[in-house]
Amino acid sequence: MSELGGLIHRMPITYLVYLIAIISMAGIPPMAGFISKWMIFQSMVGKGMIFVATAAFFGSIGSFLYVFRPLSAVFLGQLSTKHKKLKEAPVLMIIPMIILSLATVLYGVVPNMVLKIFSGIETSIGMKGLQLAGTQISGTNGILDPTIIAIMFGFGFVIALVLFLIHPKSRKVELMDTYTASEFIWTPELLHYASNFYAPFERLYENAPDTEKWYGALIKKIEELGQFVSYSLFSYKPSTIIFYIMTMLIGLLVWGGVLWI
Amino acid sequence: MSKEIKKVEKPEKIKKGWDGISNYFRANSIWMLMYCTGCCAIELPQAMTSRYDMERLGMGPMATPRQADVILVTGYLSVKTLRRVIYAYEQMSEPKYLVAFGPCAINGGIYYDSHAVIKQLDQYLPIDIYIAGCMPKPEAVMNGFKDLIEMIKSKKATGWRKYRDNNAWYKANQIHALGEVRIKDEFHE
Amino acid sequence: MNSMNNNVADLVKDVEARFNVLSVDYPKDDQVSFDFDNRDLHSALSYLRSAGWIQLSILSCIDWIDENEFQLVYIIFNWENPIRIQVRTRIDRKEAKFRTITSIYPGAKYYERDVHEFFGVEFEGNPDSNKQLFLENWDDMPPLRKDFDSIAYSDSKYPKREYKTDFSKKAGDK
Amino acid sequence: MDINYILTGMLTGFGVLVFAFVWQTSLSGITRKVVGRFHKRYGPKWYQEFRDIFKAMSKRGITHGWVYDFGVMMALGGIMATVMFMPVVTFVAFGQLDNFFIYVYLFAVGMLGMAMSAVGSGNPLAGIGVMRALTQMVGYEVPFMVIVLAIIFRDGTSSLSGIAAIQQTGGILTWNLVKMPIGTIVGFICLLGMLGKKPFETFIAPAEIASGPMVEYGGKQLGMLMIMHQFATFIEISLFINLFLGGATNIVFFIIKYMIIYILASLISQAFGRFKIDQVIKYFYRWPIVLAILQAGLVVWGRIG
Repeated sequence: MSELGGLIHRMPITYLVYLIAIISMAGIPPMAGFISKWMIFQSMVGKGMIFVATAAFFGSIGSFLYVFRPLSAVFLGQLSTKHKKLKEAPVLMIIPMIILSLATVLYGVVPNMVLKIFSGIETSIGMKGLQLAGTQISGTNGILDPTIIAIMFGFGFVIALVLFLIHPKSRKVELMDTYTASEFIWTPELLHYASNFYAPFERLYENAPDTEKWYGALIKKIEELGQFVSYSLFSYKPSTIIFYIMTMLIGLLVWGGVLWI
Repeated sequence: MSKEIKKVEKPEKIKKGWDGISNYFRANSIWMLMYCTGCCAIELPQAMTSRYDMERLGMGPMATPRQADVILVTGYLSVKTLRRVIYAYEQMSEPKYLVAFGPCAINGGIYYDSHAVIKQLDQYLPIDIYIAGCMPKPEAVMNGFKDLIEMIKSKKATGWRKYRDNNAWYKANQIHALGEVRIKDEFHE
Repeated sequence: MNSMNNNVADLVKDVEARFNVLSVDYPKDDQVSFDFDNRDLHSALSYLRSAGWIQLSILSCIDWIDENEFQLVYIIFNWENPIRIQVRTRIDRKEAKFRTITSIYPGAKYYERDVHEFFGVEFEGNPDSNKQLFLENWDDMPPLRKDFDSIAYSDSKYPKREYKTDFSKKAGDK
Repeated sequence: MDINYILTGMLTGFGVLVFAFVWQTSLSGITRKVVGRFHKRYGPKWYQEFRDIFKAMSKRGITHGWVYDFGVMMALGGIMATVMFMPVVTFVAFGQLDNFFIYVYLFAVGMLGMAMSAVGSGNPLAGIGVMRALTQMVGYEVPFMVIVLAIIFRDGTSSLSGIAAIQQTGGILTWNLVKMPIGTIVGFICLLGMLGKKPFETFIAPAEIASGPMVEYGGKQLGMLMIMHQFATFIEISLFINLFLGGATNIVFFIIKYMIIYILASLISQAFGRFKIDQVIKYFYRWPIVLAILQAGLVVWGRIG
C-alpha cells in the first residue's frame, strides 16, 4: 500500500465511490451504515450492556481509523511519477460501483423504504416490528430522522459553498509545491506518508506477548500431524485403498444396524 | 544587473471597495512567519513577550508560509538562505509583506566583502519596510510593525504587487546572483 | 597541574623517540603541536591513535601564500588524557595533493571534502573528496585561498545600487 | 415530515449557528486576553479573533486540487449541521430528534472532511497531524461515550434537550455534576481532549509538525477551518453543559456556564506542556476508561446517581 499514492488525480470516480463506502462503513450520518449503527447503539444503550458498548464504541471509531488509512495512503498524498499514466477503471466496472454507492446514499437518506420490508418480515414471524413513522425511526430511547439530518447536512454544505465562492479565487498549485521547511525536495515518494501509518498504536502494544509466533508454532504442529497421518495411512497401493473402503462400508452398515439384525 | 528588463515603477490602480474593508482586517491581524534567517531574530522573543507584547497589535507567529502574512528577513542573508527565503516568500498567500531588519539587507552590512552574503535584498525580493539598527532593539521592532500597519491601512504596502508585476526583473536578478534558485544536488534529490 | 606538565613532557619524549619531529610547540597549556614531514605523518597519526587519541577533532588548512605552501593541521583529542595534539605538515601549494587518512580516522572523509572545497587540496584515496559540500553552485576558485579577491567577487555577483543622495552631508544643508 | 416543520427547524438552526459563531469567537478573544494577563501582558482586543478570521477569508490562498477544497466545504458543512441541531436554552431546531449519536457522528463527518482535504494537500506533515488527531479521537471518544451510555440508560432518552430537561427538574441537586461526579470528571478530561487544548495538542503541534493538518491552508480555506474550529468548540462545550450541568433555563445561565467551562479549560491548558502522542493514548486508556466503566457500572447495576 505504501508504494501507491495520490491516485485521486488519476482515478477520481473510484475515489468518490471509496469515500462513500468508508463513510458508510464507519457509520457516519448521511450514509446507510449510520442507520444500522444507530439502531444497534440504541438497543445496546437501552439495555445498559456496558462492556459490549465499550467494545462497540471502540470498534466504531476504530473502523473509522482503519478505513481512513487506505484512503490517505492509496488515494491522497503524493502521486509518484511511475503512476502518472494510470487511467480510470474501465466503464464496465464503474457502473456497478456507482449504482451501489448511490444505493448506500439512498438508503442512508431514506432508510424506511427498506426498513418497511424488514419490519414486515419481523411482524410476520411474530417479533415486534420496527416503529417507523414516515421518515422517522424510533428506537428504544430516541427518534432518528435521517432525511432531516441529510437535509441539514446539505444546508450546511450549501452555506460553506457560498462562503467558498464569494471569497477571492485561490491560486492552483501543483502537488509537489508544499511546505517542506523551504527545502527543495524533488521525488514525490519522499513526501508521501503511508508506511506504518498508526505507529503510536503499534508502539502501544509492542511489548505485549507476541501471539503471532505462538500461532505459527501451532500451525506447524498441525502440518506435521497431517504429514504423519498421510504417511502412515495413505500408501498409494490399490490394495490398501480397497481395504479402507471395505472397512468404512462395513462400519457404516454396522452403525446403520443393517448387518447384525 | 539585467538592463533589458525594465522595472515597472508605478503599480496598476488598486481596486476600491472590498479592498478598503479587508485592508482594515489585514492591518489589524498580521501573522508573522516563524523563519528567523539571521542574527536580528533574537530580538523577536522580546517583542512577543510581556514587556512589548506583539499580540496587542494583532501579530502572532505562524508555522507555515501558507498561513503567514509577513516574512521577516532578520539580519544578513547568505546565498543559501536567500534561496530558501525566496522559496518561502513564493509559498506565502497574497497579500504578503516583507520586513528587513538592520543594515545587512540594505548594503550587506558588516559582511559587505564576503563571498557568501548578498549585499542588497531589494534586488531579489520587494521589501515593504526597513527597520534600522544592527540588531534593532524591541522598541524599534515594534515601531517598525506599527509603521507596517499604517502602510497596510493606507494601501502603500504593495511589495507583493511589485513582485508579481516585475517578476521577470526579480527572477533575472536572482538567477544572476544565485545561479539557480532551486538546487538539485546530492543532498536534495 | 604539575601532573599535566610531566605528562606532556614524557608524551613529547615518547613521540620524539619514535619519529623525527621537525618542531614541537605549546600553543596552550593543555595543547602540544608536532610538525612532521609529509611522509611519516600517517604513521605518527596511527601511533597516536593507538596511544589513546581516538577522536579527530578537526582538520584545517592554512594558506602560507608567500612560502607557497599549504599547512594541514590535524587536531586529535583523547578522552582519558586531557591533552590535545595538533599534528601539522606542510604540502606544496601548486599541485596540492595529499594521501587521505580515512583509513586511520574514518570521520576525516567530510573534513577532507571541506578542505578541498575551500582550499583546493586533493586527497587521493578519498573517493568523493572533489565533490561539492557546502557552497552551492560555486563557479570560482576555492574562496578561502589568500589569492581569492572576495570583494571583487562580491561586487560582481551581488549587484548594489549606488545611492544618489550623499548621506554624509547634514540633513539641513542641501 | 412536512415542509414548514423543516423550514422552521432550519431557521432556528441558522439562528443557533449565528449565535454560536458570534459568542464563541468573542469568548475565545476574551480568553486570549485572560491568557495574556496570565503572562503579565495585555493580550489582544476581545474582537481579535473576528479580525483574524475575516483577514484569513480576505486573502488569496492556494489550492491543491478539488479534493482540497471539497474537503474543507464538507468539513464546515458537517460541523455547521451539527451546530444547527444543538439545543441552546429553548431554541431547539428539531424537538426530540436531537439525538446524542447525531452529534458524535455528524461531528465525525467534519473530522473526515478536514482529514481528507489535509492529506489531499500532499504534505506529509498534514498526514502525520491527521493520524495523531484520529488516534487521539479514539482515546477520548470511548470514555465519553461510556459515560453518556450511563446517562441515557438512567434517563431513558437519548435526546439532548430531554436529558437537559430532566436535570432541570430539581435545581442544582439534579445536575449530573452532583449525581455522577466521577462521570463529570471523566467528561471534562475528554472535553480537554476534544478541544485540543494544550496537554492534548499533539495534532496541531506548531513546533514539531508545523501545525499539523493546517499546514497547507492559507487564505479562505484557513478562514473556513478557523470558523469550523470555533463551531467545533461550541459543540463540545455546549454538549458538556447539556449533559453534565443541566442545560440552561435562560440565556444568561448558559453564557455563564459556558464561560466558566471554556476559561477553566484554557487556564488548565496554560499550566501544561504538550503530551507526546504515545502519552496521550496511554493516558486516555488508563484512568478515564476505568473511571468511566466504574461510573457506568454504578449507574446501570448499582442504580446509584
